[in-house]
Formats: sequence, structure tokens, C-alpha cells
Amino acid sequence: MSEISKEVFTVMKIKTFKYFFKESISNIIKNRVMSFASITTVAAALFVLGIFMLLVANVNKMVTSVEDKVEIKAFLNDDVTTLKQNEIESEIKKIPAVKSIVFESKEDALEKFKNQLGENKDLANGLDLKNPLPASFIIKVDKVENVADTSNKIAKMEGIYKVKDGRDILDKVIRVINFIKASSLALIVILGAVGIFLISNTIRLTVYARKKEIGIMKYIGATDWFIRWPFLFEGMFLGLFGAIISILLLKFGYSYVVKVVATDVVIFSLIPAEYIINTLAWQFSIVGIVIGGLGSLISLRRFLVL
Amino acid sequence: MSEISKEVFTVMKIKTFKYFFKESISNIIKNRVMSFASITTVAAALFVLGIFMLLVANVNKMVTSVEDKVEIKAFLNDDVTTLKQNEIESEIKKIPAVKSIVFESKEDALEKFKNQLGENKDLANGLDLKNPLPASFIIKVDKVENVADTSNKIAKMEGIYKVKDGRDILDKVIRVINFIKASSLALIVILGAVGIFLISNTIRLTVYARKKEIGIMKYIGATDWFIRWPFLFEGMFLGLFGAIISILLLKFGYSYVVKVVATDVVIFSLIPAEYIINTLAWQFSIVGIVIGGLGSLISLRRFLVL
Amino acid sequence: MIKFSNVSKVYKNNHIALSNVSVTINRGDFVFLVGPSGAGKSTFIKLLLREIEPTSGEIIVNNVDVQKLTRKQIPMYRRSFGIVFQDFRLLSDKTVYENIAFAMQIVEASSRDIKKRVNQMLSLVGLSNKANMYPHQLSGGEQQRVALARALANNPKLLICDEPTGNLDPETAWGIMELLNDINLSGTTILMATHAKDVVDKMKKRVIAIEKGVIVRDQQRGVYGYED
Amino acid sequence: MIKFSNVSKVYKNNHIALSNVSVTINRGDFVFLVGPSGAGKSTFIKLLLREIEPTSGEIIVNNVDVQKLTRKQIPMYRRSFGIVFQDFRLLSDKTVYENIAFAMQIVEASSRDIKKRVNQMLSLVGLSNKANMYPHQLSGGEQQRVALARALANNPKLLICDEPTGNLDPETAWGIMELLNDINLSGTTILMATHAKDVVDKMKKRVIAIEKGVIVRDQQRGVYGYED
Ligand SMILES: Nc1ncnc2c1ncn2[C@@H]1O[C@H](COP(=O)(O)OP(=O)(O)OP(=O)(O)O)[C@@H](O)[C@H]1O
Ligand SMILES: Nc1ncnc2c1ncn2[C@@H]1O[C@H](COP(=O)(O)OP(=O)(O)OP(=O)(O)O)[C@@H](O)[C@H]1O
Ligand SMILES: [Mg+2]
Ligand SMILES: [Mg+2]
Repeated sequence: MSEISKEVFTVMKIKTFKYFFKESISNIIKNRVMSFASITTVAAALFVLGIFMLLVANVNKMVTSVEDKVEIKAFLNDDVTTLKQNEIESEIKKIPAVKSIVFESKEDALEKFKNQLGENKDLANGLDLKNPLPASFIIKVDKVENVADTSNKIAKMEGIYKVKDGRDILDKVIRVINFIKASSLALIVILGAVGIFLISNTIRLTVYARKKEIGIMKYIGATDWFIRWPFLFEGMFLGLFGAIISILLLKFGYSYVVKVVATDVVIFSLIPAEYIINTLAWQFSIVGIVIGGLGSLISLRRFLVL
Repeated sequence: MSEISKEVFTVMKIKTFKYFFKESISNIIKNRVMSFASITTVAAALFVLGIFMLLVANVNKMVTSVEDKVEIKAFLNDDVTTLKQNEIESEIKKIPAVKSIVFESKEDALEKFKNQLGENKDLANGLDLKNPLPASFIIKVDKVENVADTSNKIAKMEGIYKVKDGRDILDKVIRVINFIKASSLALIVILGAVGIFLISNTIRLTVYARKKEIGIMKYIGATDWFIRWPFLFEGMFLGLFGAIISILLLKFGYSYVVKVVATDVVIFSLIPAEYIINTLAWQFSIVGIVIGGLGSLISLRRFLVL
Repeated sequence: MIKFSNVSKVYKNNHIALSNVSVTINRGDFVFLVGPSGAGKSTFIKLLLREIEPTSGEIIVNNVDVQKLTRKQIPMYRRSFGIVFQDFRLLSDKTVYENIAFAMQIVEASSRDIKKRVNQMLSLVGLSNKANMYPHQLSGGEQQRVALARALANNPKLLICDEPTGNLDPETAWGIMELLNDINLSGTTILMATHAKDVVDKMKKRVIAIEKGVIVRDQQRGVYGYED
Repeated sequence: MIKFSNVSKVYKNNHIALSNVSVTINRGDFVFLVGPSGAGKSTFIKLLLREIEPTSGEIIVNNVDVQKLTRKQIPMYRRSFGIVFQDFRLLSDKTVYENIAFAMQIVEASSRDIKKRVNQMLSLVGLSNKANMYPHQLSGGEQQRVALARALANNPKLLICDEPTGNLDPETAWGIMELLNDINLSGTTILMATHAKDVVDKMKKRVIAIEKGVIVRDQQRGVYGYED
């Protein structure tokens, strides 16, 4: 790098730099067919990648909301006093993994039970007099992985009658969640790789089609960097234009989907369009510019070794 | 078409056909860089499309299994005789949308209720003597859309005390299911279109790079079809090779995922690898051949108008 | 055989390459087309091939109005003559042998004929030992001779050559000219754009001189005549 | 200035294009390189440019061993002379003006110098009115003159021309030769591969004749000498 930059920056004048810039723009225009192919390839690849990323982001959001619902229920002995109850509560709060704790009195529990019975509510009428349901703490934990540990600790506390943490289904849930997360990541990586591959394929072809011109330049004494710069800029522009197109498509497409979901499906709430698109806009522009530029340079290499 | 085929088939000899065939293979080999780019582009595009199709197929399978769980519960009056009960059952069976019907006696219902109570089972002990729970029919319907209609019909029948069809959440479920199905379809269509576009982009570039050669052939008197055939075959081969690669990648990739899911995640059962891959193999080969061939022909068009 | 009537060609940039050219070339003629650089010789030939179309005027070849050819008829028309292009136009991804064979494949000649004829052509232009080379592996003059061999492969009744000896040494050029003379004597009409003063002067054939798009001289048994 | 010592070039297909060539060309010389088609003239020139590398032997130019140049030094080396290629090698997506300007842009000449010099070159080869044309819009001879103008743009101390008049009519060719002669007299060394017998015979310069890769004659004030 140091060697390269020395060569480049000591030799290059601003005038020449301007020339490279103009040259790259003029090449894009003159090679319309190929420029169009490259730009649309970048746009298409990033568009698909973007769809996937939005999909994955939303799935992850839902998964997180499922994770959020996992809770530990710690039932209290009927003889626990209010004082003792506060003691237990502060003891539970001391456990680092605990995120929130809510008290549910015996009355709350009965009410809940009645609601669960729904239309058969009347069945519980007799219970009002001598409420057999225990009071409890409902505890949320930061990560599903910490549930087992936390509930074990709570179970050992004095005054706790029993702990329910749905550990049997929890294991399955954790596995499913981890699977979904891992496969999302794998898909993004695969798609990203495929996208980069497709883009550099196209850029390679556009460079390849000009191998004769590149040879001529070399033969009349152009340095490698003199030939490279316009191609570098060209690749960066192509990548940037493609990225911009993909971002616009994603923006309008996703905003539309968000609207449809909000009015017709209601149940999910999707991540808002603005937030994601703004993040993607930067990422994609940078990805486009970098892949375009690098793609050009790498494709050039084989033609410069002459 | 008739005009074309006349021109083609009256003029072309088998020898010439063989020549086209050999010519296309030799072009693929001679233009290695471009052939590689095209084949891998086809492979990459179909690979991503395939991932999506497998994903969608599995999601649809899960959605269908959710749909399968939707049921109507029709409670019977306590005074319904066994005879009357059989009458009602056969009447319900007559409704075309009904897929299955299961009877749940008063005793079954109590047992279920106790199970629902779980650890608080003892609460229901008093009920054994005078069971207040009604007998019911549990009915499954062919399509979620038919639930409302069917439950209305059943509600009107004599001896039916009440019908529960979870219509309130059903509406939401139907909306979510329809949304998932529609967006899967939209994604497949978008991805398919993007894939075709990318492939034809690359093929266009490989043709474009040979525009000079095409011109020369024209100037020394080659007919359009004489020029087209090798390109057509070439495009078809490139498409086919790409499709084969994508199928192999999908086959190994998906088999691996199925294995991982079967051993680690357990809860889902994925569609078996063989079944899908066998279907995809045909579809993708045909798609590859058709897009490759058509892509070549369409790209050629502009260079033949001379 | 060839008849230009008041043919003009104005290129898109308004350059008048040919203006009001009328000329007739008869079956069996051997015609030199001479004139300074940029006079319009190649334009004349491109019009004949229908590589480009005239701005006005009529071109009749073998009683056919070239402008009235349909897209489908053009290949047949082009096959009716052999052409040596000024820039050779060899197929770069085919060998010398394949380049010549290609001209015969498009008319669906039999494999045996192709093999025999291509080898014959190669020895005629002295390139038998270069049969399996690609164009970029040949010297300038060798490429030019391949272009000539291809033009002759189908035994055309009309041979059009645009500067076919520009890259050849005088000796080789003379060999080629003798070959063309023989072909002409056996009945083939030849139209040849050239700058080779020696050749034109010695051959004593018909000379059509163009200058700035206008025919300034048309002489039987003429000479090059541009010496200053 | 240029010194070939026992240079041989065998191409990949075992064709011996040059065999044991030793020759010295001095500063200020005007040398014609002649020989039949395929003799090895262009190979000689390509070796000089380091477009290809010799199989054996040593090439010294301006006291530099051409084979020992690093990848980075090659562009500088190539800029030290002007070259007219046999196949022109114009940049097809640049206009005539831009093609000539390009040769100056790579040496980072100032815009003013470029503008002045390019226009001067264009009028020198008689193509001022074609400045904005693309190569495919030019006649063969016009393209050849653009190639020459480009080679001269940087006022090279050594000018190498491979068949620079093959597509030019005798009159234009003479104009070019006079131009080259003037340039030579002002101190530029000129090496020119050519088939133009007239020109060689009249100019009475040094003639190096190659045949089948071997130098068969090296004559001060020589003639073409291949007439049969
Ligand atoms: N496509 C084109 N667009 C614009 N001008 C053109 C085009 N083709 C040729 N010309 C111009 O038309 C004129 C005649 O060109 P033509 O190729 O016929 O010349 P020529 O007689 O063959 O010359 P040469 O001997 O140099 O080959 C030239 O001045 C050329 O610049
Ligand atoms: N890349 C190559 N591979 C194999 N053989 C080659 C290659 N380049 C040139 N040759 C052969 O080397 C010989 C010399 O070629 P060269 O181009 O030097 O000839 P030349 O003297 O310039 O001829 P001309 O006057 O026709 O241009 C020719 O027979 C040619 O076929
Ligand atoms: Mg011409
Ligand atoms: Mg040569």
C-alpha cells in the first residue's frame, strides 16, 4: 500500500485526477449497454439482499418478542407475610439475569383463573370464599438461556412454595430460536456472497470487453495506475448508482408492505420503513461503491500483466 | 413462427446442425471467461431462487399445519339422546366443507378440563358428582375461509346448545396466513424476475462482446439463423450447466439443513430433501435452458439488424 | 453486372463521401478503383455490399436493385461475391483454416469439398503451414492473404478487394496479382480498390479514379496517374 | 541507441520468427526494415517495445537492457519513443482528437500544450477536419495518419513505424515521408518497417533486409531490392 500510494500521489496532479473522473463518466456513457447491465445487476443483487435483510430483521423482531414472553412464575407459601414477601422480592432482584419482577396476589390469580375459564367462569364461583390459589412473583429474565439457572436459585429461597418455568418447552423454543437466527445469518451471508459474486462477474465482463483498449493504452506507455483510475471510478459509480436504485426500490416496496400490513394484517407490527431504510441506504451505498471499485481493479489485474 | 421454421428446417442439413452444435461447444470453451461468468450467474441466481422456494415451501407447510388446527366446537344440550346425537352427527357430516367430526362426551370434557387445570387439578374434584360440562362435537373444516359459514349452519341445528369457532382470532389468523402466502408468492415472482434479468444481462454481455464477430459473419453472407443457432445452443448449454450446478448446491445444502433440523431442532419437520429437489431439478433445468437460449436470441437481435 | 446510377452517400456527420456517381462494370471486367486517401473507394465498396445504404441513387447488381433486397435476401446476395476487406475482418476466435472454411460452411458445402478447397486456397496464398494459427498469431501480410483466400473459397463470379496488397511486399503482391489475373481470365469479374501504383500501371486494366467522392477518370487500360 | 545482440524469437508454436539477429542503430539514423511478408519485421519491432520477450539474446536501448526493465519502468520506457502500429491500435471509443491527446495525457502534459500540439499534429497529417470523428468513421488511410500523429505528439527522440504508408496513396505517402525526413533531420532516430519499394528506393537511407528471421543485408543508402 505504501508503495502504491507513493507512486500514485507523488505523480498525480489534480488536473490528471479530474481527467480520470471525466474519463470514467464518459466511459459509462459510451459503454451504455455494459453500464446498464452492471448498474442493474448491482441494483438487483442488492435489492434481493435488502428484501432478505428486511425479512430477517422482522423475523428477528418477532422472535425477540416471543423470547420476551418467557417468564418464571414463583409461587409463595400461603403463610408468607408482606414483610417476608418484600424481602424475597429484593432478593430475586439481586440476581443479575432478572430483568423485571411483578407480584401477583391471590386475588389476581383467581381473577386470572376465571378469565382463563372463559365461558365456563361460573365453575370457579365457589372458590371466592376460600381462595386456594397461591400468590406469586412473575419474573422476566434477560436471556432465555438464563431461565434455568435463575429459577433454580429462586426455588431454593425460603417462603417459595414452587417455581414454574416451562423448562420442558423452553428447551425446544431456544432451539427453534437459535435455528432461526443461525439460518437467517447463514442466508444473509450466502446472499451477500452471491450478490458480490454476481456484481463482480458483471464488472469483470465489462472490463473484459475492453481488454483490447487496455492493451493499446499499455503499449503506448500508460502506467498501470493511469489505466486503473478511470476503471476504479467507473466501478465505484456503477456500484453507487446500482445501490441507489436498489435503495429506492426497497424504500417504496417496503413502505408499501408496511402500509398493507398495518391496515390488513394488524397482528404483526413491522419495523418502521424509515429506520431500516436509512440504515440500509448507507450500508448499501458503501457496499456498492466498494464492490464496484474492487471488482474493477481485480478484473483489470489480468489485463495489466503485459 | 411458421415462417421461421420453414426457413430453418427446409434449409438446414443434419451436417450443418452438427456444425452448430460443435460450434457452440467450442465457443463456450474459447470464451472461457465469459462462459464461466454466465454459468455461475445462472447457478447463483437459481441457487438463491431455490433457497427461497424451499423456504417458502416449508413455511407453507407450517402454515397449513396451523390451518389444520382450526376447529369448530358444537356443544350439545344436556337432554340430547344418543339417537338424536347420531342424527346431528350425520346432519353435520352432510355439510360439504366438513372434513372430520369427533364426538366428545361429558366425561371426556371433564377429563380435558382437569388436564387444563394442571397442577390445580384438585379444584375440579367436586365436579365429578354433578358434571356441569356439556358434550360436544369437534369439527374440522377443509378451508379456514369456510369456518364462519359452517358454524352458522351448525348453530341453527336442533339440540345444539352453542357453537364456539374462535371466530375472533380466526379472522386474524386468516389474514396472517393470507399475508404470508401472498408475500411468499410475491417474493418468488420478484426473485424469479430478478434471476431471469440477471441471467439475461450476463448473456447479453457475452453476446455483446462478440458483436464484431457477428458483424463479420453477416458481411460475408451468413444468414441470421446460421449465426443464431450456435448462440442459441450456447445459451442453452450455459443455462443448463448453471442449473445443474445450482441443483447440486441446493441438494447438498438442503439435505444438510434437513439433517441438522432433524437432530437439533426437532420441532419442525421439514419437507424431505429428495422430493423437492427432484421437482426442482426438472424445473430449474428447463428454466436454465429456456432463459439461456432466449437470452442469447434476444441479445443477438440488435446485432443482426444490419 | 454492376451499375451505379447517380449514387450519393452522405454520412451522418454530413460528410459527402460519394456524390452523384454513375458507373457500369461489365461481366468479366478487371477494374482498379484508385484515388487519394478518403476519396470514397471503400464507401463505394460498402455500398455494393449493402453494408451501408446510399443517400440517393440506384445500385443494380446482376439485374437486382440492391436497395430493394429484403433482410432475408441480403445474405444470399452477399454470398454471390467474394470480398477482401481493407481491415481484413477475420474471425479472431477461429483458426486460419476455420476462417476460410466458414465462408463455405455458410453455403452448406459438403465437408469433403470444404477440406479440399480450403487446403487448395491455403497453398494458393502460400499459408499451408499456418492453417492452425489464429489471426493474432499471423503477420500483417499473412492476415491479408487469409482474407483473400476466404474471398476466393466459394469461387465467386464477382471478387471485390479493398486494398488487398497494402501489407504485402512487392514480390508477394505480384504473386497475388497474377493469381487475380488468372481468375479474371477464367471469367470472374474483379473490382479492386488500391494504392499500388506499380501494380496498376503494369497491369494495364480499366482504372476508375475517384477524388473527393467524384469519378474524375474512367479509363480502359489505364494507369494510376497520381504521381506528382 | 538500439543494439540487438544475437536476438532470437521462437513463438509458442515453435515458429522461429527471428534467429540470431545482431544489429546496431545509432542516434539520428533513418533505417528501413524490409523483407517479405512474415519475415519478422513486426517481431523485431515488438521486441523493441517489449510487447514480447526474446527467446535469447540481449536488446539494449539507450544503454538500458530492455529485458531487465521492471514492470514499473516499462511505461516510462515505452514513452521514450513514438510508435505507429501496423494495425493502427487506435482507441475505438475516443475521437481522433482524444486519441492523439491521450498520448500526451499519459505523460501529464498541460491542457494548453495538449490542445496546441494536437491541433498542430492534425494539420500536419491533413486531418484537422476529422478531429471529432471516431476511428470507425475514418477511411483506412485516415486511421493510419491518426496513428502517425499520435506517435509524433510527444516529439519522441525515437520513432518506430510498422508499415505506416500501407493504406496511403502514393501522393499522401510521399507527403508523410517528407515529414518523416524533416523530423529525422531535426535529430529523431527513425526505424520504419515497410513494403513501399518506391519510397525506399528514392529515399536512399539505410536498409536492413530480413528474410525468414535472418538479416540478409544491411546497407547504407540502400534500395528495397526484392524485385524479381
Ligand atoms: N461512418 C462514417 N461516418 C462519417 N464519415 C465517414 C464514415 N465512413 C467514412 N467516412 C468518411 O468518408 C470519406 C471516404 O471514406 P472511404 O473509406 O470511402 O475512403 P477511401 O477512399 O476508402 O480511403 P482510403 O484509401 O484511405 O481507405 C472519408 O473522408 C471518411 O472520413
Ligand atoms: N504470436 C505469434 N505466434 C506464432 N507465430 C507468430 C506470432 N506472431 C507472429 N508469428 C509468426 O512469425 C512470423 C513473423 O511475423 P512478423 O509479424 O514479424 O512478420 P512481418 O515481417 O511483420 O510480416 P508482414 O510484412 O506480413 O507484416 C510470421 O510467420 C508469423 O506467422
Ligand atoms: Mg478505404
Ligand atoms: Mg508486420
